[in-house]
Amino acid sequence: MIVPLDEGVRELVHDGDTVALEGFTHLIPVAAGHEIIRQGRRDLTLVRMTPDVVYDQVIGAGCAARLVFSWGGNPGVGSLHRFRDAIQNGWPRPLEIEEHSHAGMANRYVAGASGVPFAVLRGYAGTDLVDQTPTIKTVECPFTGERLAAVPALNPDVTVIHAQRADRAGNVQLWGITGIQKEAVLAARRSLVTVEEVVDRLEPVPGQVLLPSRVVTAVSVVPGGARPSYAHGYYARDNAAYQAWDAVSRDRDAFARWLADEIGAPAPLPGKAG
Amino acid sequence: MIVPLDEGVRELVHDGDTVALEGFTHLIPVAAGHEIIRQGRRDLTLVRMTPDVVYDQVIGAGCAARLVFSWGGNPGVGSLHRFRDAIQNGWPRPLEIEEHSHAGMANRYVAGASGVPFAVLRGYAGTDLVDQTPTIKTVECPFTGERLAAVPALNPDVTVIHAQRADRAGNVQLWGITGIQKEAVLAARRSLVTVEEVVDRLEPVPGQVLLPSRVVTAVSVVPGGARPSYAHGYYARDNAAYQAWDAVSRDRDAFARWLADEIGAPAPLPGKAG
Amino acid sequence: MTTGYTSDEIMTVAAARCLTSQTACFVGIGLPSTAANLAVRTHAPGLWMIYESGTLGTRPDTLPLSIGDGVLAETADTVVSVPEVFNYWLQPGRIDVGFLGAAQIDRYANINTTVIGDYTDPKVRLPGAGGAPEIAASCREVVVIVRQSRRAFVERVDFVTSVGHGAGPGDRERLGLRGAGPTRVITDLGVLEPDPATRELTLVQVHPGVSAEDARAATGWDLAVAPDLATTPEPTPEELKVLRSLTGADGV
Amino acid sequence: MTTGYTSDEIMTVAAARCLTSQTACFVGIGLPSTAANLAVRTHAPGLWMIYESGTLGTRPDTLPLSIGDGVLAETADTVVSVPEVFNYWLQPGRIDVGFLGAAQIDRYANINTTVIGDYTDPKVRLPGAGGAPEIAASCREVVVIVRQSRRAFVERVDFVTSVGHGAGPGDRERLGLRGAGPTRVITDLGVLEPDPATRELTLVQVHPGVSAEDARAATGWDLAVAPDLATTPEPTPEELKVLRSLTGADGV
Repeated sequence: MIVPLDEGVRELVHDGDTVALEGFTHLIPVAAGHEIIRQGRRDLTLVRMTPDVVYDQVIGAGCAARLVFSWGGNPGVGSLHRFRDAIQNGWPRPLEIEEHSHAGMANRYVAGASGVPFAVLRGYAGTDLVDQTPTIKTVECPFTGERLAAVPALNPDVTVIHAQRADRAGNVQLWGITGIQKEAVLAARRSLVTVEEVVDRLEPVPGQVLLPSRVVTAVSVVPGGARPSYAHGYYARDNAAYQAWDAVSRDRDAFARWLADEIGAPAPLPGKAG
Repeated sequence: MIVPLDEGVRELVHDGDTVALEGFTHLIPVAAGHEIIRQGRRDLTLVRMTPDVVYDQVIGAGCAARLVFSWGGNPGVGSLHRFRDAIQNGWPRPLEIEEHSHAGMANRYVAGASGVPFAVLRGYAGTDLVDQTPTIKTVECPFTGERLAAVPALNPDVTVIHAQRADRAGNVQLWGITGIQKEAVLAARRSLVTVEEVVDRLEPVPGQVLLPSRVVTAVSVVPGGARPSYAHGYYARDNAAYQAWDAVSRDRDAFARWLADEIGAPAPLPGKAG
Repeated sequence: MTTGYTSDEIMTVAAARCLTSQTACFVGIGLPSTAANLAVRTHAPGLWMIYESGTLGTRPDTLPLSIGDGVLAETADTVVSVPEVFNYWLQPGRIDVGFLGAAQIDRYANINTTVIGDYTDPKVRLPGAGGAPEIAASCREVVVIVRQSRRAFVERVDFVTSVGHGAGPGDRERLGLRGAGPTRVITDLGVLEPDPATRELTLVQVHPGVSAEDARAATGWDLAVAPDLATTPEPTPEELKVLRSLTGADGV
Repeated sequence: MTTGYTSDEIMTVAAARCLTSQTACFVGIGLPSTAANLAVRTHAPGLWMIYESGTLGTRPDTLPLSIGDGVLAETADTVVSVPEVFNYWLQPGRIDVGFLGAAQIDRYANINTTVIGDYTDPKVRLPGAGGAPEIAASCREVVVIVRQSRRAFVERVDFVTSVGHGAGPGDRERLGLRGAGPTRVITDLGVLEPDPATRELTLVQVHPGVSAEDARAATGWDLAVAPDLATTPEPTPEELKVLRSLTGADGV
């Protein structure tokens, strides 16, 4: 249940998997993303509502073949340049995208967590997303005849999240902005949770989400594992690091140096297609 | 915002309204139900997942023309005899019913709270409810072709709940088993919340549901307003009262005496049809 | 302590023995709740109990009277909303065992808790479905606890509230029901299981002192009896002691 | 304190003035967040701010850099999940004003935040939709804040991420969009509003020192100008003081 991070990633994240590393600004599983790069995973389908710096890094390292998402940016700073380079120039490899809105992605996770094949929402009508994304369809209300948007359930092979605490049985507790993490874990076939600490007893906290151990495949203790994002009650967001990423990510060579220095990973091999 | 209970019921609950008094064993708005009887409301469509003793009383008093529900009983004791008398004998007036399962009712409230006309679930397949309840239909998944159950949104004219606390601005806080109350309030056009107490500041409590004042039409301070059910942190469930109700409710005369003694309401006039 | 026991007691003990540690169990109020609480205090300390009020992983220190007693919330791993317990926990098939009662049950373990007689002109109006239809549909398997009598064990239920094995083999699959359905029916006389081929409920076990004929006499159809009919092991003193402390029958 | 101000400052002040107390406002990060936080500290103390991270009724004491900074959770009336903020709050039309930015905006206030150039072979790939399509669909009205230039104000957006007024009158109704759509576009030059009849964005107000011709020159279509063109009242010293304390431009 409680395993070192490298073992957790090795056991649970496989080449070709659909992988969701979720976190809505808060509690982003950055250390786990770096371990995925370090282990050289390939052909991943990455899923996330808000792919940000860590996905920029995983994409830039050439681990991903596809991205399913609704907003890809460096929050509060600007664009993701490795993501851009992959989409605009196919570097280091082409990145296929499946693009939704937040409301659509949130409902896709809800459907996945609920064991139904699709979700219904008021969304997308009139937007050009409808033409580009085959996973946006419509469904008719059998009572009123209204037409609403339908999106298919998301069921990742593995969801990775970061949380404040777990107990020794593997029950996981997170609080603050809890985003979509509960649904992302419940929707997944497997789950890996990095935590700030393991405690004997999870004292209840206002606003907590508790994930019972039976929906958690493995827990890894990684203090600071969400940096440069933050862990409510543990450490603050390192806004300067997000701003600093902009310069690194704009330049392929600077990114290669970052990979070598920070991750100990080789520079990505360009041109390796899906 | 904060009004006496009699004023709250007078302003917000009208003859002919669709009214949900929700509570899942815990925090049942019993005092508000009694006030509805006292004010002699008529032709109500009552909605509740678990109509129990207070709905037995409202139905027995002749206030209701219809009941939308999924389980009508005296929890831990047995049947509801006023409910039975209405359905089996039309006394004091016929009671039309629209019957679902818990999963269906819960999803109907969720759809109502979400502003969509229907909800999708795996449910009802093969049951005889499908033949008796026109608000159970099927819908086809536009991605997989699977057929799932569809149920229409519930949007009561008014939802009434009981909660532990409100602040002076009308923000409402409840905790413990919170059931379907959030969705029932969000689904309703108006809402009335009876509370144990009003406080200056709502200190966060683990497991709390907070209903912002903008979705609460009125708050009434009614300490003990959930008795004989319970208010977590305030008082325990009066199991003996539930057991005692069985004898009162079995007999029309005993019930009429209860109405006179406990509510100050006249005996119901039999035979008054919908 | 007496070594005698009532027929309800051995029924509850037999039901408790169906549950194993680590199992996630969706618990109905009444006999199912008593049996589950007995199991967790005897051979299945890791049993993970869910009540439809949203209490996940609860371990009440006293037997709750209702599905939503305060003690269930106080001792739960977490309390979730009612939509969440049905949509996020029951519907996706996360629950191993659903524990149901019944007013009527038929040859194929279909369950009626809605109405005796005609739906629109009922002889006896019962509480209705509650969570049962989806518990019966979605749990990996279902255990039913019900006292055996010709009134309750009928050829055909007056109303199918919760689907057991429909009209026989292949029906659950045809309806898209993903769990295995009722795998055991525990009564005050013995234990019935669906025949693997016909899905018809078959007497496979009787409680001590009960004969197959007793069970057949209390059944409204021509009850099949397994050739290797077993006898329920006697309740142990420990089981009876714990059960009576739960129900208050120990006078404490 | 200086009485001068930048064009971004008057844009933010003009945007803040669109918000009234008691309004529920769905706030995007960046300029919308700055404007909403200015409003709540000046003329609209009862403004109820929602960020899509799930923080309802938040009152951050410093300007958040991201949509989910810790200060948003710490000062919120309550924090809900992301599905809940979209399904229970935005979708049913509970939000009065949605505050959006744009990379491109067209004559009918349709908004592009997805891509410049062709979707499958983009010139510039932008972050994408986020919450914007449903904010634009479901809020009672939408206010857009965007710096005015020919690059941003285009005849036709390269990609419709969020629908404004479609191709003109009746389009929102035809699409089933329930909010009124963009009612004001606040720029660093002035304020545009859709013409009541044609739905075409029309210059109704310029900031002090800006001419209608300046605005027309910064617009990629033949911009209509209201006959009774107003001028934005100067930012008050109080507005500028609060704004600069928020953005750190006061050097404190």
